[in-house]
Amino acid sequence: MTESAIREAIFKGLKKIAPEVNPGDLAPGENLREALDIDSFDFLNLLIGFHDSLGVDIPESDYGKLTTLDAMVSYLSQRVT
Amino acid sequence: MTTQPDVQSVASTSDYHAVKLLRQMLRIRRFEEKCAELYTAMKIRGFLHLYVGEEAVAVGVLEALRPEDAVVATYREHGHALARGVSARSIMAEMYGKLEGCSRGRGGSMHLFDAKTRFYGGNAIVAGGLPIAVGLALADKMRGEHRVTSCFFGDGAVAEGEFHECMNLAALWKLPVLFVCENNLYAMGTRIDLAQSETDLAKKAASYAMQSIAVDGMDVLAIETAAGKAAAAVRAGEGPVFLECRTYRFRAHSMYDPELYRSESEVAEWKKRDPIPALAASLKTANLAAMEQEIASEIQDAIAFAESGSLEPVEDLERFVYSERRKA
Amino acid sequence: MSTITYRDAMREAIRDALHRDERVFLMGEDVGRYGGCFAVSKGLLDEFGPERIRDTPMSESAFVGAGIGAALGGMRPIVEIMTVNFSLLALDQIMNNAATFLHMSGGQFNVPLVIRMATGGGRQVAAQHSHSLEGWYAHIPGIRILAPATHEDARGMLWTALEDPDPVLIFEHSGLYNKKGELPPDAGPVDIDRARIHRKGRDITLIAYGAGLWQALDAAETLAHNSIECEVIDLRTLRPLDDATFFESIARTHRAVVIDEGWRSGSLSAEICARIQEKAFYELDAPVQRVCSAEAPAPYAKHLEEASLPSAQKIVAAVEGIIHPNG
Amino acid sequence: MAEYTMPSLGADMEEGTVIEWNIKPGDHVRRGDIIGVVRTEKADVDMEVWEDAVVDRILAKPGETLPVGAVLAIFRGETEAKQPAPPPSEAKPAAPEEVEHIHASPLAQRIAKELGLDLNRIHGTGPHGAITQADVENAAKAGEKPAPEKAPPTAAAEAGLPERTAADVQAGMRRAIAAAMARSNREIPHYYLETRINMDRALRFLEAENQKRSVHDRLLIAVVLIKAVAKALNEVPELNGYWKDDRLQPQESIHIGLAISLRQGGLVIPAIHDADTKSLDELMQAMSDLITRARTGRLRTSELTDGTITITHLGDLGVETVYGVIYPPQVALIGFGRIIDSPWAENGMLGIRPVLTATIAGDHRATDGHRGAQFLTTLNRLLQEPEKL
Repeated sequence: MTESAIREAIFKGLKKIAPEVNPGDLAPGENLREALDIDSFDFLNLLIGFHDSLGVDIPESDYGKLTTLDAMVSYLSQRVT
Repeated sequence: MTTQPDVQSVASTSDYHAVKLLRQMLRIRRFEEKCAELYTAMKIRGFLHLYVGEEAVAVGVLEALRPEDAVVATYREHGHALARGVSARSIMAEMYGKLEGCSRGRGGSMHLFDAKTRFYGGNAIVAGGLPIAVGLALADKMRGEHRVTSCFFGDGAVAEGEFHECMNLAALWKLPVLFVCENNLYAMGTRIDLAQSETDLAKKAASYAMQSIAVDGMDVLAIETAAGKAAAAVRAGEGPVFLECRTYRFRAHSMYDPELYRSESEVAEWKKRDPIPALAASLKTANLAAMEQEIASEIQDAIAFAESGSLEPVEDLERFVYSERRKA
Repeated sequence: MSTITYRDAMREAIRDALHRDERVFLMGEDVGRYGGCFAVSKGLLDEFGPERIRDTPMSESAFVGAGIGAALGGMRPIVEIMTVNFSLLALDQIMNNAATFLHMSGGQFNVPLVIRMATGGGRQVAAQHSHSLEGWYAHIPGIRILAPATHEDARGMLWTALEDPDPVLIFEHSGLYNKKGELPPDAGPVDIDRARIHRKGRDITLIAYGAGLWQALDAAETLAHNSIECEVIDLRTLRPLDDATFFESIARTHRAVVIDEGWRSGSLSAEICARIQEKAFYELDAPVQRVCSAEAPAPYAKHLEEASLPSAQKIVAAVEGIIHPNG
Repeated sequence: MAEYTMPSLGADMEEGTVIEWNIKPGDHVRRGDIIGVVRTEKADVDMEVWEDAVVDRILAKPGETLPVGAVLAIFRGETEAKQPAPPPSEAKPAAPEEVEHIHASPLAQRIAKELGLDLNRIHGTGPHGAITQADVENAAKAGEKPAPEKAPPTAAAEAGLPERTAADVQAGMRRAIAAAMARSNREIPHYYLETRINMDRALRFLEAENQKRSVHDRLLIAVVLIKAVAKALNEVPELNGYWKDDRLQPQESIHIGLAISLRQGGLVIPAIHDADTKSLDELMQAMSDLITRARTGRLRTSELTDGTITITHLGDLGVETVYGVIYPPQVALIGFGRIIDSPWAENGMLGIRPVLTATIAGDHRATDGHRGAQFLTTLNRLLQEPEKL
C-alpha cells in the first residue's frame, strides 16, 4: 500500500472524528491530539478505523509512537501488509 | 309667596324689542322643525328632543341674562343654545357629528357645550345639571363675582333627590342661582299629577326658604320681565330664585315617542296659546315674510356648513380624556 | 425626621394647599365644626374660617356636583366624601359629569377637582361601611385614582392632584389613619404618575396598593426567612396604571401575586393580571395569583371579617404555592 | 389520516395523469417535499406535500388519469411516528389527529424556543408535570441538542421564524449552562478535597484485560474510574443524591453523569444508569454509546436529567487537577485529572509511578468534608485492587 494511500486512510479517520478539521493543514510534526482536540475516546475510534480499513492492530503500548502525522504514517506503513 | 301667575306682560315694551324676541322664537321653531326633517332623513341620529312650543321660556329668560352669566341646560337644549348665542352652524354640525360641531361631534343634540358663552352644556341625566349650577354659583360667591348661574330643568327633575339637595344647599348658602323650571306638565310620559304630590311647583320650591315665582310659560314678555326681576335679585346677592314657567311642548318627548299619554285635544288646546303667533299678532309692523326668509337662509347655511364639515380623526378618540397640559 | 400619623400627614397636606392657593377650599360632611369624621380636618375651621372649610348637608350628589361646578367656575375644591360607601350617592355626578365634561365638551371645560374619601374594611363596621371600590372608579376614563399608602404620599399627593387640570380621586384606607411613620420636615409634593418598588427581590413580584402594601411588606419579611426574596411594588396610582414598572419587575422575577382588597371578580387585580398576560406572557414561569377579599358582603363578626380580608399570611401562602407548587 | 388528492394546478384544470411517484409507504415526508409528478394539459407538474407526514398508502398508480380532487394517496400524522418506545408497526391505528398540548410555562416555552429544544423531550417538574424554566435550563445544560433534521420542524420554523443557526444553538446552550452554573454557585456552598492515586496497578490490569479483547471492545481507563466511583458510593451513599426542599435526598440507584464536551463547544452530561451493577464491558459500551449520541444530538431527555452524581474527566485532555462545579440538584462532583508519571515514595523507596489526581466538590449543606475524604480514600483503595471492580 503506497504511503499516500496510508496518508489518505489517516485523513479519512481524522475527518470522521473531527469533521470540521482539514487534515491537510496539519504540520507533519504537530501533536495530533492537541492540534485536533482529540480525547482518548476519539483516539480509540481512530485506531478502530485503522484496524478496519488497514487491518492493523495497535496495542496500547504503542500509543506513544502515534503522536504526530509522520510518526503515524511510518508506523502504519511498516505494519500494513 | 304667591301661587298663580301674577306678572302682567308689560304692554309698553317697544315694538323693536318685541320683534327681536319674536324673531328669536321663530328662529328656534324653524330650526327645530328642520331638525325633525333631518332626523327622518337620517342626517341626525341618536336622541333628539325638540323645543317646539316652549320657545318663550328660553328666549324670555336668556334675554334677561348678561354675557358673563352662566347657563346650565338639559338635553332639550337647542332653543337655549340658540338664544344664548351659540351659532346655528356649530349646533347643526354637532348634530351631524362633525368636528366643527360645538362639542367636536362628541356630544350630539343632548350635549352642546360653548365656553365663549359660558354654556355649560346639556345634561342627559335628569336633574344632573342642578349640582353643577350650584357649584358654579358657589365659585362666583366665593370669588365675589356678581354673576348669575341660570339652571334650566323640567318638571321631571323636581322628583329627583338632587333637586331637593340642591334647592336646600343653594338656599342654605344663599348662592346666586336662577332655577328655571320649564313645567311642561309631562315628565316624558308621566303627567305631573301622577308624579308630584304638590303640583304647584313654585309653592313646593318656596318651602326651601327661597324666592319662588310662577309665570305663564307661553308669554315671552311676561317671562322676560319675571326673569329680569329674578336675575336682579340673584345678582344682588339675595340668594337663589326659583322661576316656574308653565309651558307646553307641542311635539313628542323625543323622536320615538308615540304620545299615548296625552290627548290630541289637549295639544290642540295648548296650541291655541302658541307664543309665536300670539306675539306676532300684537306686532303689526313685523315683516314676518322677510323674517322667515332670513331664518330659512340661516338654517340652510347651517346645514351646508354641517354637510361640508369634517369627521374628527379616529386617532383623536382619546384626546381630552385627560388634559393635554398637566398644570391647570 | 418627625414621627406623625398618616392622618396628620393628610391634614398637613390640606393646610399647606389652603395656604398656597386661595382658590383651594375644603367641602364635605362634618369637615368643619366636627373636625372631620376621621379627624383629618380638625382645627382647620378655626384657622381658615367657614368660607373655606365648608360643612355640607348630607347631600352627596349636590355637594360633589357643586364641587364639580365650582371647579368649572375657577375654584380648586377639595371635596371630602366621608367614605367610599357614601360615594355611591354621588357616583352619577362623578362618572357622568366630572369624568366626562372635558371629553364631551370637545376639550373646552376642565374640571380641576380633588375628591378625597376613606375606603376599605377591617374595623368591624359591617357590609355597608366596609367597601373597597377604588377598583370601580379606576374603571372610569377621565379621572385619576390615587391610593396613598405611605406617609410621604399622604403628605405629598394632594398638592400635585390639586394642580392637575383633571378630576383626581384620592382613596385613603381607613385602617391607615392611626399608622405612625417618619416624615422629613420639608416633605412636600410628590409625583402621582409612577408606581414605586418598595423592596427589591429576585424571586417574585408582589403588586399592592393602600393598606395592601403593608401586608405585602410583612409577607416579604416572613418569606425572606426561608430565602424567598419578594419584590414589593406600591402602585400609588390606580388610574392610569403604571404597568411598565411591574412588567419590568416580572421580567426579572417571572412570578407575581397581586394584592387587592376589592372583590376578586372584575377587580383592579383582574385588570392587572390581564395586562400581565397580554404584555409579559413570555416572562411568566407560573400563573399570576391574586389575594383579594372574599366575594361576600363584609361580615361584622371579627373572625369572619378577618377570614374575608387579604392578609400577610394569605400572601405568604400564595407565594409559597407558586414557588413550591408541588408542596 | 389525511388524504392527498389530485391537486388543482390551474384554474382551468379538470383532471390529471399521475406520471410517477417518488415516495413509498412508510416514508417520512416534510412540508414542501415533491412527492411525484402529474401531467396536465399544459405541462408535467410537481406534486408538493403541504405538511410533515408519513406515507401510509398509495392509491393512484402511474398512468392513471383522475379528476381534480380524486384521492391519490393516504398520509398519517407525523405525531405517530414520534412515539419513542413502540416500534412503528405497519398496522398502526389512526394517528391522533392533533398534537397533544404540552404543559409548559410561557417562560419555559420561550427559552426552549430560543435554544431550539423540543418540549416533547423535556421532563416537567412543575405543577401537574408542567415544564418550568429550571427544567428547560437543566435540559439545555444536559445537552438536549436541537431537534435533529428529520424531527418535526421546531416551533420557530412553524411560526415562520428564520431557522436557528448553529451559532444560535451555541449561544442558547451557553446561556443555559451559564444560568445553571450561576445558580449552582449562588446556592451551593462547595467544599473541595483532592487526593493523588497511584494508578500503576489499575493501568496494568487494564492492559492485561485489553489484550484479551479486540480493538472494537477495548476498554478505556475511564470505565475503570467510573466503576470505582460507583463502588465507592455504595460505601458513602450520602454523596449520591439530591438536595431538594432544604434536605438531602439520597438515591438508591447510582446514575453517574459524564461531563462530555462537544466539538463545537458546550457540554452535555448524560448519565450511565445503575453504574454500580454494570460490568466494565457494559460500562464501556454504555459510555461509548452516550458519547457518540451526545456528539450527534440524539440523547433522550430522561438520560439528561436524572444523574445522581457527575464525573468530569478533563484530565483526558492534559489537565492535572480538575475542580468542578456541582450540577444542582446533585450534591457532589468527582474530577479526574491526567495520569502523569511522577515521583512516588513507597516503603521508603522513591520511584516513578503513573499518578492521577482525583478531586471531589461537595455540597456542604448535604455532607461535610469528612464524607468527601472518606469517599476519596475508599476510591483509592478500590483502584489498588482493580481486578475486584
